[in-house]
Amino acid sequence: MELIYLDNAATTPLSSKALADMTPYFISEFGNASSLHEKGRMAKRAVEASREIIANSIRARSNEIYFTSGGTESDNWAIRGVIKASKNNVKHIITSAIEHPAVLNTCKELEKEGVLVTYVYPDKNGLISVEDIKGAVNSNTILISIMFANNEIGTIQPIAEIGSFCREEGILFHTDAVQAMGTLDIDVNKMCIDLLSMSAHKFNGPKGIGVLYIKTGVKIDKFIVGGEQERGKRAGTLATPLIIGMASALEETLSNRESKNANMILLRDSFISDVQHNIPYVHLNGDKVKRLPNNINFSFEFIEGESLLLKLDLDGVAVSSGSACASGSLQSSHVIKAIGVSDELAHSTIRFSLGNNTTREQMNRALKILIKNVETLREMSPLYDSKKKEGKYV
Amino acid sequence: MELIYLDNAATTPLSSKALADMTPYFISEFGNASSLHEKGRMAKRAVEASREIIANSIRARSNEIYFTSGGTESDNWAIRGVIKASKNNVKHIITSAIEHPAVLNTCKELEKEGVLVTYVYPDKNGLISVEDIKGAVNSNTILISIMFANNEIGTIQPIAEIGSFCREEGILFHTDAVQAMGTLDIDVNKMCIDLLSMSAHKFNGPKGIGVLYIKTGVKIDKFIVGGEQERGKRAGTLATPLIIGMASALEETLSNRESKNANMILLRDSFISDVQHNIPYVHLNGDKVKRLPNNINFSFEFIEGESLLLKLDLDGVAVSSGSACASGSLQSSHVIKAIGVSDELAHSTIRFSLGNNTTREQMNRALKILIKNVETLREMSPLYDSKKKEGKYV
Amino acid sequence: MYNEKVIEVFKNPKNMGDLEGANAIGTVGNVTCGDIMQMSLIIEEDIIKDAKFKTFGCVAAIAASSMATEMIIGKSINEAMQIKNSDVVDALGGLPPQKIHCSVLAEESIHEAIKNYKEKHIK
Amino acid sequence: MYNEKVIEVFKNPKNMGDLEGANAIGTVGNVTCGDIMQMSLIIEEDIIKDAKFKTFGCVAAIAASSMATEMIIGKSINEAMQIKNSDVVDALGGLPPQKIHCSVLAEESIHEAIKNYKEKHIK
Ligand SMILES: Cc1ncc(COP(=O)(O)O)c(C=O)c1O
Ligand SMILES: Cc1ncc(COP(=O)(O)O)c(C=O)c1O
Repeated sequence: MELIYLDNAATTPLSSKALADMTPYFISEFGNASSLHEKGRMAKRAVEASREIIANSIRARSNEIYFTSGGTESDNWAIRGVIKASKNNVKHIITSAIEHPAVLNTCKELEKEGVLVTYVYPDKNGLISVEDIKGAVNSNTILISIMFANNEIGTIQPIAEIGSFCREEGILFHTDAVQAMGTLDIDVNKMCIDLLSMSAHKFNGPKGIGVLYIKTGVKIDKFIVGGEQERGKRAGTLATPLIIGMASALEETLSNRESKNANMILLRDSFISDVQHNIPYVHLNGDKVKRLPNNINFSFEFIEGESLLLKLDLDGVAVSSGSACASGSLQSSHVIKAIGVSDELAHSTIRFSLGNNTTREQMNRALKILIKNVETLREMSPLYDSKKKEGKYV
Repeated sequence: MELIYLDNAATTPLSSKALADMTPYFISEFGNASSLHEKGRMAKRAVEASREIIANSIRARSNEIYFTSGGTESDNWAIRGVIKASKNNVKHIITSAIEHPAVLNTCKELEKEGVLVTYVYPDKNGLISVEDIKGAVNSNTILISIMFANNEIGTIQPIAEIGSFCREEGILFHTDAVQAMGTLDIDVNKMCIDLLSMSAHKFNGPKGIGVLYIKTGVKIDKFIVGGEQERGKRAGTLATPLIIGMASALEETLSNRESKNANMILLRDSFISDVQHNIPYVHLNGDKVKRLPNNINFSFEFIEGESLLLKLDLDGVAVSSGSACASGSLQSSHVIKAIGVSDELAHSTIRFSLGNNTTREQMNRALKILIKNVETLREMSPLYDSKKKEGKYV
Repeated sequence: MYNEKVIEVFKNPKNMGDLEGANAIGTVGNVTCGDIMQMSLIIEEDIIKDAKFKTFGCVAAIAASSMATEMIIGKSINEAMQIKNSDVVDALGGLPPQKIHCSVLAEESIHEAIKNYKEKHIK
Repeated sequence: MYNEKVIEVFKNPKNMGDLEGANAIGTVGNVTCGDIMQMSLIIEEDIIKDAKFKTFGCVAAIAASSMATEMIIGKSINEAMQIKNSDVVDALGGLPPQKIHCSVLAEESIHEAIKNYKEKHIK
C-alpha cells in the first residue's frame, strides 16, 4: 500500500535534484569552505553561489544571508540577538500567541531575564490585526516578531502592513517564514522585513540547514560564537552539501511555484468541501482565503486527534495532530486554543498538509480512509454516545 | 595530478559507507523524527540506533547524547548552559589559552557579562599542567573546560587527571574532544568527564552535525529553545540523515582504530624526521609523544605560512596555516603564540594533518614538494637574505 | 513513542462498545485533558462476567482501556480492585512517561465502576 | 578569498630577487605583522630603469610586490610617486579587505626606495 504523505508542513522529502547537486560535495569536493587551498576555495565558491540563489529568492543581497542549523536556530538568533544588541534599559517585544515554539520559548526565556513581551492574540481565523500590534507598541518596543504563515492552521499574516508600520516607527521586524518559503511570494524590501527565518527541509531541501536573513545595518549580537565564518557573525564549519541542497531545492520549488500552488489550492479546497459534506460535526480551523496553499486543518468532534492520526497512519495516511514539535506533550495546541477553540475540540484537531506532488487520486483515497476512521473512533467515544442520546445526531 | 590532502584536521571527506547509510533517509525515509506516524517513527528508530552507537563510543548512556549542529554549537552550549544554570553570584571558569575559538570566544562573551575566566597557559609543548589548574581554582569555580587534544599542534592533554580532580572538587568538567574523537580512546566515566563536544565532519562524518554529551544530573540550561526534541533540551527538527551518517562514520573509524593510528604515527614520525633532516631552520610545534596520531606542525623560518600554503596547494598538497577557522584574520595563531613561539615564527607555521587513508607514497611526494617550495620562498625572503649575509646559513 | 504491543492493541481493541445488561458503569476523565474513559461491567456474585469500554482519548488511553477489560474479566471484584495502573502499563509492555496517566484512568474507571456497583447492590 | 589574477601573479611573480647595481632600496613592514617588503630600483635620470622585490609575506604581499614592480618600471620617479595602493589593488583585480594593507606596503616600499635614492643623489 503506497503511503499518502500529508504531513509536508512537518517535513518534506529531499528533492532528488537537490540530492544529486549535493552528492559531489560529500566525498570528492568535501573541502572546508574556510580553508585557503583549492579544495576549500571550491567549497567556498559553491557556498557563495548558493547564497546568491537564496538571497535572490527573497530579493535580498547575498551578504544579508547567514546560514544556520535550521528554522529554530534562526528564530532564536533573531530574537535573542536583537535584544542583546540593544542598549535600552527596558526592552519590549511584540509577538503573537500563535508563533512557533522556537519564537515563543525564546520570548519566554527572555521574559525570565527581564525583557517585556506582549503576545498579541489572533481573531478566530488566526489572523493578527495590525491595529492590535499598533496598540501594543510603546516607547520601549525594540522588536516585533510575527510569523509569515502559521504552521498549524496555515493562516497568512498581513506581513507587508506590519513591516511598513515597523519601518515607520523604527522598530525592527522579524518574520518566521519557515512555512511560507517556497509557496508565498516574499520581498524583504517591499515588505520592510529586517530579519527572516527559513528552514530548508520544509521546501524539499535537507534537514539541518536554515537561513537567517539580516538586513544590512540591523544591530544584532552573535548567537553561536567561535571561528570567523559568515563574516564573523555565525561560527561553525559551513555544511557545504546542505547549503547546496537548500539552494537547489529552493530554486526548483520556485521554478514553477504558481502552477504548483494552483494545483494544491484546488486539491485543498475540494478536500475541505468533501470533508464538510461527508463528515458531520467537523470544524475547519484557519482562514479560508488567507491560507497556505497546502494547509488543511480540521477539528473532528468526539474524537481525540492522536488516535485519529494513528488510525489514519495504520491505513497509510500520514498526518499530524497539533504540530510535530509539540507532540509528546499532553497539551493541546496553543494555536488552536488561541483562536478560541474549546479544549475538547482542541484535542480533536488534525492537520493535513499537501506536498508539491500530492495528487487528486491520493486526496480521494485519503478522504475515504478519513471517513471510515472518524466513524470507527466515534463509535468508540462516550462523548458521541451522549450526543446521540440527545438525539442531535441523525 | 592527484591531490595530497593533508588538512584532515580542518575537515575530512565523508566516508562512502556513511553516505550509503544516509542516502535512504534523504528521500524515501525522510520522516520527521518527532512525527507520530510510521514515517516519523522510522526516522526516530534510526536516530535512536545512531545515538546508541555514539554513546557506546565514549561509554556514555544514550540519554546523555544530545545532537547539535557541530562542535562549535556544542562548545557554546556546554559553557554558556552551565554558567546560566548556576545560581552562584560570582561565577568562575577555568579554561586554557589554547582552546578552539568556539570555547575562547564563548568565554570572552561571558566575561563581558560578568563571568570571571582564568586562561591557563600551556608549557612550550602545549601541555596544560594539572597543577596550574589546581592553582587557579577558587570557591567560585563552576566549570573547567580543557580540550582533549589541540587542533593546531596536536598536543593531548591529561584529561583523566583533570577530570578526577574536578570530580573531587565538585567542579563540572567540559572537554572539547572534536579533534580527539576517532583516534583517541575516550571513556567519560573513567575520565570523569561531565560534558564533551564532538563534530562529525572531523571523523569522516557529514558536516553540520555534532554532539554534546551531558552526564546525567549535570545542571545545564537550554541553548536553542523551541520544540520538545532531544528530551526538551535542544530544539529543532532532527537532521536524521546527518545523525545516521555521524554514527556510521564513527563506527567505521573506530572499527580498526588501533591499526590506523599505528600507520598514521609511523607516517607522522618519519615525515617529521625527514623534514628536520632536509630543511634547515625548522621548528616542530607541539609535544613529540603526547600528540595526535595525525598531527604535524612546523614553523619554517623566513617564510610566511599562507604563501607556503598556497605554493603547496599549487603543487597539489593541501595543508593549513594556523587553523582554518582563524583564516581570513591577520593575526598569527593564538595557540602558537601561547606556546611561546616568536611573532615572526608564528607567522611561519604550517599544519599537516593526515587522514585514515594517507599513504607513505603521498607523504614522500609531499616532502619533496615541501622542500622545493620552502627553498623558493626563502629565496624570495629578505629575512633569509640577511641571515645568509650573517654567514649563519651554509 | 509507542511500542508495537500498544499499537497492536490500539489497532484491534478488545471489548469495545456498549455492554447490554451492564450493572456497573464507571466514567472518569474530562474533556479538558482530552481523555474520557467509560467502563461497563456485568458483575454476578462479585465476579466480573463481562466488561466493555468506550474511550475518547489518545492511543494510550484506548490501548489501556482495552487491556484493562481483558485483565478484569473473570476476576472477582476484590481481585479487580487490586489491579494497579502499573499492571496495565506492564501488560502493554510500557507506556511513554507522559502517557502513564492514561493507565491511571484505566485503574480509576474500574474502581469507579465497582464503586457504582457496590452503591447499587451492597447496601 | 583571492581572485584568480592574484593567484596567477603569486604563482609566477615578476621581478623577484636581488637587483645587481640597484641604487635605491626601500624596506618596509615588520615581522610582527608577518610582512616585510624590500624594493630595489635602478634609477637613471629620474627614470626607473629596473626594479626587483623581495618579500616575506602572504600571497597578497607577494602579488602586490610583483605587480608594483611591473607598474613602476619605465616610469619617472614622479610618476611612480603618484601610484596609490588602490592602483595596485585594481591592477590585481581586487584584494580581500583584510589584505588591503599589503598593497599599502607596496606603495610604501616604492616611496621608501625613492626617498633612499633622493637622499643619496639629490642633495
Ligand atoms: C513556523 C515554523 N517555525 C520554525 C520551525 C522550526 O524549524 P526547524 O525544525 O527546521 O528548526 C518550524 C518547523 O518545525 C515551523 O513550522
Ligand atoms: C578543537 C575544535 N573544537 C571545535 C571545532 C568546531 O567544530 P565545527 O566547525 O564542527 O563547529 C573544531 C573544528 O573546527 C575544532 O578543531
